[in-house]
Amino acid sequence: MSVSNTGWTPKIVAFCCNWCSYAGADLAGSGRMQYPADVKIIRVPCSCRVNPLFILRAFERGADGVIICGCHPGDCHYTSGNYYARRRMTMLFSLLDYLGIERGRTRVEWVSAAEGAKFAKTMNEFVETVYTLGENRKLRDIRCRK
Amino acid sequence: MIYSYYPGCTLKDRARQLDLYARASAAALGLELKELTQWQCCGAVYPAASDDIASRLSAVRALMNTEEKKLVTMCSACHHVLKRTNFDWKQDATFRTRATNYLQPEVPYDGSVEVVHFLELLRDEIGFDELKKKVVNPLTGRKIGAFYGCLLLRPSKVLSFDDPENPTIMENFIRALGAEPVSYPYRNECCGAYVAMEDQKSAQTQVERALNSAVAAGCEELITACPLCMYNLVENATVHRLPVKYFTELLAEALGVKEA
Amino acid sequence: MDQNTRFLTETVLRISGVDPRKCMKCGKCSGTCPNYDAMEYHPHQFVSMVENGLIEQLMNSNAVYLCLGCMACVERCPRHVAPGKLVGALAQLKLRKQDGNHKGGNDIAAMADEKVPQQLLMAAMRKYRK
Amino acid sequence: MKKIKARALSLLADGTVKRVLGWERGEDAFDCSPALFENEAEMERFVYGTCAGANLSKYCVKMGKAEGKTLVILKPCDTLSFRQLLHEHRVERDAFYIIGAGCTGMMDENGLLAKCAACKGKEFAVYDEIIDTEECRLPTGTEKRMEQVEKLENMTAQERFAFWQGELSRCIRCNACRNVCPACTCIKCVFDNPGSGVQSKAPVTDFEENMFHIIRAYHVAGRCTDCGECSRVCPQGIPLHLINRKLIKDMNELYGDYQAGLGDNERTPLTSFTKEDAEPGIIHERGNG
Amino acid sequence: MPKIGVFVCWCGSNIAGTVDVEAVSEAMKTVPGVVFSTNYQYMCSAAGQKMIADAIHEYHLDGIVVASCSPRMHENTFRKTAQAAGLNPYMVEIANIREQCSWIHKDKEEGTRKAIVLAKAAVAKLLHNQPLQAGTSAVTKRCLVIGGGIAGIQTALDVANAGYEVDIVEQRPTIGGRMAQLDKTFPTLDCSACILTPKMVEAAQNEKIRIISYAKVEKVEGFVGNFRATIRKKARFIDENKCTGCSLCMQKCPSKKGRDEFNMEMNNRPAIYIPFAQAIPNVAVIDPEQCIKLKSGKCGLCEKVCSAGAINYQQKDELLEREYGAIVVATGFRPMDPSPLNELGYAENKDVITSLELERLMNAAGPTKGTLLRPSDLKHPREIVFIQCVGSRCDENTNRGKPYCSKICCMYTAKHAMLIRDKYPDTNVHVFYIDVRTPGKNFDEFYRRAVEQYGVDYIKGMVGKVAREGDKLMVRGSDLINNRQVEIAADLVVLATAIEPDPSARSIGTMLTASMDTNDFFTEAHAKLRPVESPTAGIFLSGVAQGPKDVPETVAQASAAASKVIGLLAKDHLVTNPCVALSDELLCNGCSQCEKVCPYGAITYENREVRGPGVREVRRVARVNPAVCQGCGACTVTCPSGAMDLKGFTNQQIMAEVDAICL
Repeated sequence: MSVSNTGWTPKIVAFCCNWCSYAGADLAGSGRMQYPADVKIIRVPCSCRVNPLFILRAFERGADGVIICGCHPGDCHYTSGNYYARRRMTMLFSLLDYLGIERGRTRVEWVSAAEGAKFAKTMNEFVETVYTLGENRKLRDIRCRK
Repeated sequence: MIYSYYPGCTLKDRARQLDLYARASAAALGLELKELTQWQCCGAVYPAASDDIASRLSAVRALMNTEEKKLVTMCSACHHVLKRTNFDWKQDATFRTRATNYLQPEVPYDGSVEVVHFLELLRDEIGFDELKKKVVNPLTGRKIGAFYGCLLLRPSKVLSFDDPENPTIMENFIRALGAEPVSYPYRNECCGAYVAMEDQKSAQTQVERALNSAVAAGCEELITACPLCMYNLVENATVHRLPVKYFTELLAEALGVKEA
Repeated sequence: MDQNTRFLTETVLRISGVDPRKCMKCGKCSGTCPNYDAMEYHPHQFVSMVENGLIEQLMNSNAVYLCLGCMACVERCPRHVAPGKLVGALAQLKLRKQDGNHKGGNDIAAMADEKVPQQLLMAAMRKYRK
Repeated sequence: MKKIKARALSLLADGTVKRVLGWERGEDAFDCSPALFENEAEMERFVYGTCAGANLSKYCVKMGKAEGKTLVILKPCDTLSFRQLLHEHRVERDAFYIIGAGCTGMMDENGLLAKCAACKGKEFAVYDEIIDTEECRLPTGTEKRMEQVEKLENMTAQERFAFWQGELSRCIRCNACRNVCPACTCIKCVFDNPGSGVQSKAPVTDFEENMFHIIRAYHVAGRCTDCGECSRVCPQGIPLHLINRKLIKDMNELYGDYQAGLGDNERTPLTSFTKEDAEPGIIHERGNG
Repeated sequence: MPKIGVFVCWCGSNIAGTVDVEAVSEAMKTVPGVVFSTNYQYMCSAAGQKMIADAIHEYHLDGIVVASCSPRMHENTFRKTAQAAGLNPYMVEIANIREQCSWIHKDKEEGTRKAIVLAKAAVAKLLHNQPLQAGTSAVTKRCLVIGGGIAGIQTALDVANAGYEVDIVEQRPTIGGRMAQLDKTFPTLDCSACILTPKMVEAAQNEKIRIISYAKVEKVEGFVGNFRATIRKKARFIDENKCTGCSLCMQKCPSKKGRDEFNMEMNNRPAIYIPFAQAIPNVAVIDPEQCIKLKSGKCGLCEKVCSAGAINYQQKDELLEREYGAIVVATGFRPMDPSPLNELGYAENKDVITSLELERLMNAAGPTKGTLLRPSDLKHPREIVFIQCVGSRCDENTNRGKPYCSKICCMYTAKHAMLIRDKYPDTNVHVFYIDVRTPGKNFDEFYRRAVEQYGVDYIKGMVGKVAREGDKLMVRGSDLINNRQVEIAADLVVLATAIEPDPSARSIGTMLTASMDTNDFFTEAHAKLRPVESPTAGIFLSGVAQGPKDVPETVAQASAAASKVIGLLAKDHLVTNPCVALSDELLCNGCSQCEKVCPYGAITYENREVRGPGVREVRRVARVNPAVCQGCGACTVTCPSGAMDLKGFTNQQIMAEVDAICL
């Protein structure tokens, strides 16, 4: 999946909260659950630390998909962080959708520290979606002078 | 105030008194009950199946034909069916779409009608304290029990008529008319009318329980808002018996318009 | 569970909107049912039997017609299960079957005396025949 | 206009206020721009009329630091912006004397302003006195307000992309939208701050304008009163307010009706939450993909 | 440019099996800033750590990247290594090339490529790292216990016995709580007062404990180790120091219409009263709603008979300001009002009572002096029906009660049934139950004794209706085992009502920013491993405030909470996490948005003179209290100007990582 005939492989940034999702990713690793190497994880203390700037920056620098993972609602280590993140990301992704950016390039998923399998499954799904969408041209091109 | 009024088929026939006295009392209280120009049977029973659209259509028609903001009902059964159908209309998009497709109305029903029972009108719009002031013949000394039955109270979330387990609206009504309300535990249980034709014995059991409970508590007469309860409490009484009246008759009596 | 039973079970659950798995088997419904003694199967049994696919057994019982429809079990159920809705749905399902009518129009008219209110006759028409 | 001017003069005269923030007449009838008047003589140039579209709230942020009270004239929709600034402690209530001025809809050379076509009503969210003699002849356009947003939502993603590509490609990064926006009151904008990592003076990549407009909309989300100034001042005529309105529409639909500038300094939709909020996936279930 | 060293770990074959570690360390040598790069079999081993320390010295490294297993595993190890070698421990970054690389990929080339990217990202981040110092904050060595029931008393005693001062704030005029109202305790049938009152006395006599009764906590500010509480001590119109508790005033008081709260309002008490004989403090209180003197100015009888001169009609509420290092929530419970289940007739029938009311009816100090008489006509009940799970285990959609099991009802119902059968063998006792839940030491044996030895009639089923008929209560219910409906003509019906948190809990939770569940029970920091701590640092949970519990569990938890408090108060200073938010006052707009999203109340605003290039003015700016901030970062995203940043995870650090991954 991750090595294509054209040589293009998607670049995918995954922001994972330290307490649940990053631990979930570690668990996927200790369970030797495979997912594509295109996914690179950035550790943040909480999903509420993810600034829209980071996401746009990633797209600007050539990312093809960005996924944010946090604790399940109600389980946030900081009690309310993921609730804020949920609203923020809903708004940001809705706006990107409104600007005509493919919906499949952004995603939010709640992954607990116990859900290694869910983490791997989510990443496999997400990579596949981004793969079918192909290279992210729109976000880079939206202002391209005609 | 003008209210649309849905009498229902039974009030045009076997339960004429319920209707008659209601109109007389309403007039005495300055309430205008404007009968819907067109109405059919309410559907008689609220359907047991959520996919049963047809049984609720005539209730929807009545709601569509309502001109005023509030649709007043008198019969517990009609009230039950209309209020629940109206509730479904607001809550259940599938029902709304399918019923609209069936009826093809010129103007779609917007769900804005409020279905109110005449008792609710007395409580919420007139107020029992005000009602008390209008009483001409106080029913002093009479010990009257209210039989609520099931249709007015349940399901309580939809009907939101009164506390389903400890209702007081009819007791307050009786008190306003000058009589002594007698509360008894079985006033909110079922009279059994729906099985009266299938199995009279079942119906008799329910009636006996209710009457026994009422008599034990000291009731000397009963009032009801339901033609089914009326029929059953009278016709299927076995051991205990009590005179039963529609609440409107009692009201007309107290307002001095019974003979009019 | 065979195909037919599965279909019936799913239909009953769909049209009644009841989720029998919410039941904690406390027996409140049967404790509150006013017509308990007349019914062959009791409210709590309806919930458990539908969950176990014993639909035909329930449909062939007099119990579906002896439910008073008073909703006491619906109102008082602590688990929001509403057994009474199951009974009603089963009666409906029975009507929808071929030859499912419990009583014909003439039978109903014959049962009624002159004092029976119209509402009750209409209710019987609705409940006993298609 | 006469009443307002007379009242302003008397407040200046009796020393209640030190200066007046209003509008002055420019070259032609449509040229009516924000101005500061400090004495009776200067007040000669004062105008208020159907071309006083500019929202003066933003100027209050700076003016609030001046000595003595400033008289500011605010139209109903402007008061929302002012009140929002109060919530954010960007202005001090005591530093201003507010005349709420009745508004019959504002125009420019192209006719009625877009923001007035979707008028939010005649109520004043904050004022010291109201001078409102004329009846508002505009219908409040809340129902129509989202019409264009809905039109865009109903397009396909490709069409939307083409639309915005067409619009945003005209952006020249003049910052007029930012400078006029009463919600953009940062002492230093992230895009001007070398430490932020996103600073840019001249566009380096094609992406930067998009990033600017997306982030700007996001930063004012929940604080934007939909005053429409961004679109009004855009020299390229980019309908920037449609970006803000989309966010407003989403927030209203998902988190309950909210109007920035109303209420009692409550949290905005993005600084509050409920446990039952919709999951981000909800955007995939709506409209065209 | 800082000098960075990179250390690639093989982890035996765990990493080296799928990642060409040599290639990674070679590739890293070309990265700007990297002055040293190597690889080794086990970086976490003593030899590996020495290798790191040596390199730090030799190459004068400013920071290190260890490409190894998850930072959750060995970040601390390598931070200590760095620190020992003289490097700031926060100048260490870990590239997770095991769990998030070698273990999930099979292709070595691919794994190697990814490992290089991850290591580069770590270097990119590290280039923006700043040395961080963990701060410290002092600890006030005093503990506040909110609630003076058995939970609060036990916690207070344990903390006091360890040598620390404790204040108990109790809203009622006496400590003792619910346990003081109980007659006997299961499964031993000890007299509740006999085991509780000595503890109450012990608390009163302990010189480290201060009991502040008839009071409530009104405001709490501060953070772990440094709380400041405002306590309102309500006017009791009695000088506590003078009152001797002789109770003469109670006998003389002409107003006798106050409802006796201690006896569940089943009888009246005077306007001036001592809740019960063993009350602590044993001091009277005047109920201003009932006192004739306070209402009309006449009377004053109590003042005349009080030889101690303790009555003071002019007394006012008093506000106390106290400082604490730790706060224990022990707010307890009350029985739920069974009105939503009115088919059981509680509202209409005096002889339908709750179990706590029965406790009082059976207690020698209760309204019937311990003889079991039913409230309506004071006759001996001969037929008693108990109904369990009243208002417990209800679906949320029903509005009929609580979704949880109240845990204690099965056992106290068995206790009641047993005690009644023991004392009045001619009385029949029936218990309607759904399940009998007896998980506890000697619990099931106790329940079986009620059935086997005392002949209590347990009926599996529920009651649908309780209807008065004459002087009987007709109880109709299901008997599921016998497949029948039963009707019992009872004299007394006892409802085992659900317990719910005391209504004061919600506002206290808000005040403390201690999270609560939807039922208003306090949530614990970790359901399994930190059950007596709130997620909010410095707040501890004791007793039913956290969830339904019986007495021994409450006492155990109370002591556990105490041990956590002692662990905290024993420290002179607390080390704080240095990865906290920091506001750049030159950029701060003073808009308060960050303050609103902070779950810990760590952000405050103040007017301060701000100085910078070309700036010197007083501005309203945010200030983060580093001792309170937990470092979630919620504030950083809500800040439009980017003034708020999070140390250790700054905007620049994260964006550097993004860039490194994408380019």
